[in-house]
Amino acid sequence: MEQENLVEIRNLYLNFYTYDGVVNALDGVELDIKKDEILGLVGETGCGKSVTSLATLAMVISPGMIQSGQIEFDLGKEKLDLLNIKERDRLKIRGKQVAMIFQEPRAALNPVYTVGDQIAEVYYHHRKEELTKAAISEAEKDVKNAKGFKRSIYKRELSLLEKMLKNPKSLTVRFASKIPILKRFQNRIKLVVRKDTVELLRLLRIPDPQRVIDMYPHELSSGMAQRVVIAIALTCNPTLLIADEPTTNLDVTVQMQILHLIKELKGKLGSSILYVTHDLGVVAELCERVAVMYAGNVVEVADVMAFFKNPLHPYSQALLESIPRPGQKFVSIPGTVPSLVNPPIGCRFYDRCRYALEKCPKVKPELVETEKGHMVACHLYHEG
Amino acid sequence: MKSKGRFSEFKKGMQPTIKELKFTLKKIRQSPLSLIGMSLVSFFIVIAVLAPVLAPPKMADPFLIPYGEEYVTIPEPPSQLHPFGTTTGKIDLYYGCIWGTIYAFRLGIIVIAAILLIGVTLGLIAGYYGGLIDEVIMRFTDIILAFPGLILVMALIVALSQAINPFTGQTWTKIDAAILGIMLVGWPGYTRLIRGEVLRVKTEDYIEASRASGSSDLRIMTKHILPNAIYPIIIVASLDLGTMVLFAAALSFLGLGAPPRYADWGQLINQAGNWVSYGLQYWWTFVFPGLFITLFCLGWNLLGDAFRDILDPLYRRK
Amino acid sequence: MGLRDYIIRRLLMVVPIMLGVVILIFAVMQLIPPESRASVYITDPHQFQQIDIVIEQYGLDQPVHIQFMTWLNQILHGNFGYSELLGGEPVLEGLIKRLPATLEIVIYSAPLIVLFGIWLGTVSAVNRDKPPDHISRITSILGTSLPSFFFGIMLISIFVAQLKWTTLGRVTNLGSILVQVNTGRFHQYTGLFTIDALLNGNIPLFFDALKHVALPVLVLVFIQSATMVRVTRSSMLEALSKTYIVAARARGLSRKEVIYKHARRNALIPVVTIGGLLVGGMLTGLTITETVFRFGGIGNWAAMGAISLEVAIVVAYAMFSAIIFVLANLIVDILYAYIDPRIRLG
Amino acid sequence: MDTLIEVENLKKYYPVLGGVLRKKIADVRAVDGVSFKIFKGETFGVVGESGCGKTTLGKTMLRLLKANGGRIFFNAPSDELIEIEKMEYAINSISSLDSRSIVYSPKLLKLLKKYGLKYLSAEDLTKAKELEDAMGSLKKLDSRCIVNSPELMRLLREKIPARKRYELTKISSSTLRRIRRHMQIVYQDPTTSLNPRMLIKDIVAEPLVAQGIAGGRKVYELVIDALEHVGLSEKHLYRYSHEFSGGQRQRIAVARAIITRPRFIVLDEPTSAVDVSVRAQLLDLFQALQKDLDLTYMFVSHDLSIVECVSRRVAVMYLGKIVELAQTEEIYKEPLHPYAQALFAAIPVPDPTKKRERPSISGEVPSPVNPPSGCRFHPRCPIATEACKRVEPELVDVGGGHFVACNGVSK
Repeated sequence: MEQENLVEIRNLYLNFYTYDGVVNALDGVELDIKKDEILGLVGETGCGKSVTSLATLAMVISPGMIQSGQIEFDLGKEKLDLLNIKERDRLKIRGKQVAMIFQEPRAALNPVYTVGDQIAEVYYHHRKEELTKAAISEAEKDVKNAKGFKRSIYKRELSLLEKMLKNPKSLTVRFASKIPILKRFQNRIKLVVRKDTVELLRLLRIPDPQRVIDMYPHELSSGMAQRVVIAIALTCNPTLLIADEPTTNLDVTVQMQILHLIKELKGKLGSSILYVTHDLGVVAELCERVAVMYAGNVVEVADVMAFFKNPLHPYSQALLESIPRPGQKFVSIPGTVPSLVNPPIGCRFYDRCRYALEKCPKVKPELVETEKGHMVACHLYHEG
Repeated sequence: MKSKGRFSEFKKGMQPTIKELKFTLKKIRQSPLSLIGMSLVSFFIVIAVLAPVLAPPKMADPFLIPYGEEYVTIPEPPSQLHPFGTTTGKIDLYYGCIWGTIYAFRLGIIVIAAILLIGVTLGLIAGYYGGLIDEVIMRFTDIILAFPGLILVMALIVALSQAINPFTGQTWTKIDAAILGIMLVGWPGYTRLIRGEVLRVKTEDYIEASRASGSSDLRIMTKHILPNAIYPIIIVASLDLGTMVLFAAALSFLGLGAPPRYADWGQLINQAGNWVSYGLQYWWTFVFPGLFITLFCLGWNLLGDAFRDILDPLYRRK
Repeated sequence: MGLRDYIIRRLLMVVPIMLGVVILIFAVMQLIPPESRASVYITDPHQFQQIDIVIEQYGLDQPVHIQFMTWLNQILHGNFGYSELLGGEPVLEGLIKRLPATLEIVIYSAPLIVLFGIWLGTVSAVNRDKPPDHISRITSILGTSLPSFFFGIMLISIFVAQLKWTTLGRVTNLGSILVQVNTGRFHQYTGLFTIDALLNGNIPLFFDALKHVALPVLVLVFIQSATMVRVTRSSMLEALSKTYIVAARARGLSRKEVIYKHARRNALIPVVTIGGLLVGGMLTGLTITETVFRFGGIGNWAAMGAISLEVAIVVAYAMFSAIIFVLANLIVDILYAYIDPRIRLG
Repeated sequence: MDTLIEVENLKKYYPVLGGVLRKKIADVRAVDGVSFKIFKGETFGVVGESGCGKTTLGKTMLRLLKANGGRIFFNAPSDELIEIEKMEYAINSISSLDSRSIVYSPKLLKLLKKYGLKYLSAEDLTKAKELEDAMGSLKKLDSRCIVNSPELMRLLREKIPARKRYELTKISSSTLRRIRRHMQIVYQDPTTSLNPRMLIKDIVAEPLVAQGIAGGRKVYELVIDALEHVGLSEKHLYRYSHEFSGGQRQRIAVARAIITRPRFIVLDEPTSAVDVSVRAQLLDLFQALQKDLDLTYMFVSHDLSIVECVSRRVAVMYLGKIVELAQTEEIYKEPLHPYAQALFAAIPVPDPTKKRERPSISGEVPSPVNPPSGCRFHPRCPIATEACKRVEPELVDVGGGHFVACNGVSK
């Protein structure tokens, strides 16, 4: 069964402008993320996997800059090239359609806001209308049930909420939300958010969510913090979840818990996941397809089964061989990763490759499909 | 033969240092602000070196500004004879500004050297050994730092100028008292700074690795901690070289530093105070010495700022 | 629990520091011969003619520890000595009398320094290595390099002497106001002319006082906000490089929200710590600025006292500024612990 | 089997300060009563999750941290043995000597006399005496050179005590500094374990210089020798550590560790900071060095699959305690302690065909400040009983050197 592509990254070039020179961090990256799959993105430190994952959101950390390329995102109704739209429109996609979780969960949470504040922020940002509607229906109920003075208060709150729904930037609303007593009409929204947040935390198996919601990030263990980061990512039921090494700094038993959780949530929410990692064990455990990166290039894309059984690219082969196995000799990849300031013109793996051909240092291999669903960028498999 | 071998080894050993130095100079060249700072400081160094030529001293103490035979109260505007004009008492501003440069360097270097010596030693000891020694040293710095620096120095000057200086056998001159006072209020800041650095460096693995290698405390302190903790202090010292001169000038301006007719920029501005009420009519009396102080401090501040960026190892390694 | 312990601990630390301050001042006083330091004990101008009696009365020829206890007793009872040359009044009285003038400068310059410093620092960090950053860095470096007395003199020669916009001192015609005060037509509620003028409904006087205070405030703000700019900039840059900023952007927050909601709140926590430094800088700056503008506040008074070697004034001023400084640092530390949840709850 | 190190009931607590006066209010029990032996020539693996005390254990064993209780015995080579090895090294490095040459060494003479070896004839001794007089003017000659007779050395080796047992928890700091050369440590992250402001030549030479083992030209030779052992060379001497890649930096750290020819090295997560492709190179290096230099390792790591490949025996730690200790194959195939079971089951296997639904234990490691009563694992343990909350299980041998600390298993 062939699934449609959710994201198509084409020819993505990205440079970092450092004091030592221009680093070609991404050199024509090609990557598809299908709907409803877990794609593992594997590679060593500095291969560009984290940069790629951020770039999928059209984001770069300074001093980086996207040079060229396309990031086509299928929104169902329409396809958007994230690099070709206004920043304002991108803001609507980030966090709502695509969410991200990070390697260091406690660093990804702002230390001066509580867990609840940080989750609520995303709610307000992307789902204000929905929340207002929910609050209005609550208020309507109250208006019906209450009598006398209370009723008039509820009525005023209701009218303010309705005004807010119609035009959140209107002067009345902005004025009312600053005045201490009038401000209370927003409490309804806050209550709705709090209820939803607690639900969400419960979904992530966070014990005692009513208490956790008022905690600051430094009070959480790293496993718990990672759950909170995932919770923030899931507030808007994103179609794509980008996970940048989310379990690398966690203990194995906690890593197991988080992996289980991700698998389970994926089943529930039906979103795609781009899982960045350097741990082939995690890939085998979790992913359906895998993409291997080396020095700014995607060198191989395959189904997990095919990849572990029959890796095609010499780098993938070496990577799999270098996994230590008891009773066997350790195998390593000779040489080092080339500097990306002045990278080789041809294949970037050339000088470490045991099958290097004559044309390898001269011509850059393209990513070509050799078997169904198995793509590789290596001259060994190309005609001619 | 042997000595040549040793020399080539020394040369090899120096190579990385030279490389780092070249790198530093390259970085300075790349930033316009640090370039300005560098040129300002060089400019003042040249003036200081050439002072005896630019303004030949006429009295036994070259820091005493020569003045005309007849006492003229009204300042004279810049002329051939007095390029920067004169101030009260026919005092030559040009001479004052030039020799003021040497004086500023002398004061800044003496004060900073003394502060560095005391501050770094005590900070290193406090940070490395911790415990009671640390407590005693740090509480003492707390007490001195409980005063705004200028005010404690003012009090000291008032006290010392009525006390006997054991070196001269007379009461302290205000200028000596000022230098002593600036040293006294200056070192605690350095002690605190280096102590913090030592505490940071102390937790690094390479310190423990050195202990695992059997190093003594002294070796760890001098070979590992000090080289890794000193850079922020060097930056602050280069910034402070200007600040300390400014400090002394402020005291002179208040009348608590150099005596009248002394080649000190602050003192010259103090003298100019009488002519300010005439507006810009006697502008040279305060503009020239003021410019000298400002540019001197600006030079060191820009240079220190550049050092701050360049010597930051994180920035370097990128 | 953690915060309460911290506050108690911090409060307890004030005691040894204050004791140390008193001992240090006493030690400095010991450098001075008894005849000169007798003025620190004198309560009545006639005693200046009978210094020997004063020395005997307060035990200035006794062993050091006894002298110290005597002096401690005196200052705890509010006796800081008598000023012979300046004003001819008890020192404590002189200090209190001149405090409003100083406060008048402080209440205008302190908020301006903080606001201006934070604003410029933020602008600088947000536009790193762009023209606004260069301008702000140059401004702050100039602020640290330009001597306040030189800056002040320049302003006086241009605005006071040349353009005659205003005069030195606190108001143009102090005499007429003092007459009004004595005749009860002008109430001195606070001693601050700008505020009192408003309370008395004397609008011209308000503007006049404001004009007089403007130049000293300008000097202080320009010089003192430099540190604020620098610290805000670097702490803002650090905050902006944190992962949670990337995370916030990845959640779809706009640049403005990220900067002002996520980065600035974190960046301002370390900025609080230089509040203490700022108070120290203000005390130093006031001493010089008031002297330049002849503003008649405590800084001006202390500088004049120092020149005329009035030990009592200098001692009282040093004590006063140490107390202010220590208290400021205390408040800053507690505030810092309070606003940073990592300390408050950890 | 030869025991190299013996640890008895070792404890290391860190104080937790608090209250108004910053007094100690509690302890972090990083290592809380641990006993085991490490045999000569083996690699002893220690695994556990963060905060279990494995790194603290390694550092406390080298007395880089002071223990709060318990004892550590270290069987270091005797001073005599060191002396003989030094001489042998000296003799081997003088190629012009043949087996008949006699070179003078007062230290060897002293040893020979002390152990009553009359191997040298009276004639030889006179000759040696003559030489002794002649030596006075030849100061340049190395005084450590000696009769080049392997036979004599062998006999001497038999006579002298080969080892001396030090109680590391008791010895004075000067003795400690003297025997530091026999035990070394390699840290997790070479970027922080190498002084950024020191040249490689000084970093590697530090143990020699700091302990006064060698000086001058000798240091230079030994440094190059050590660098060559780890696959670096003379051309790397005059560089700073930041000029190297992560793998090379770790090699430099290893060179520093082996330069004094130690007997025991603690490898504290030595491969955690490097990439997979480099990891294998380092592991290879460790094994080669172990063979060449007769080393004993304690391999501390959270990466269970690596420990499986390198260690002969493995100890699993949980909250400052060893919960299980056995031969590697045994413990990986059939762990007995419920925590060890959960831990080994949680390793992701790089083989998608072996995807199995494994039970994962709930919760996270509790704080070591107030560890749970009884068995520390009981709040997370699937087979915990009421008794586990009260009774702290002891580490007992369940047969064949397989130790377990579990109330459920030992019964």
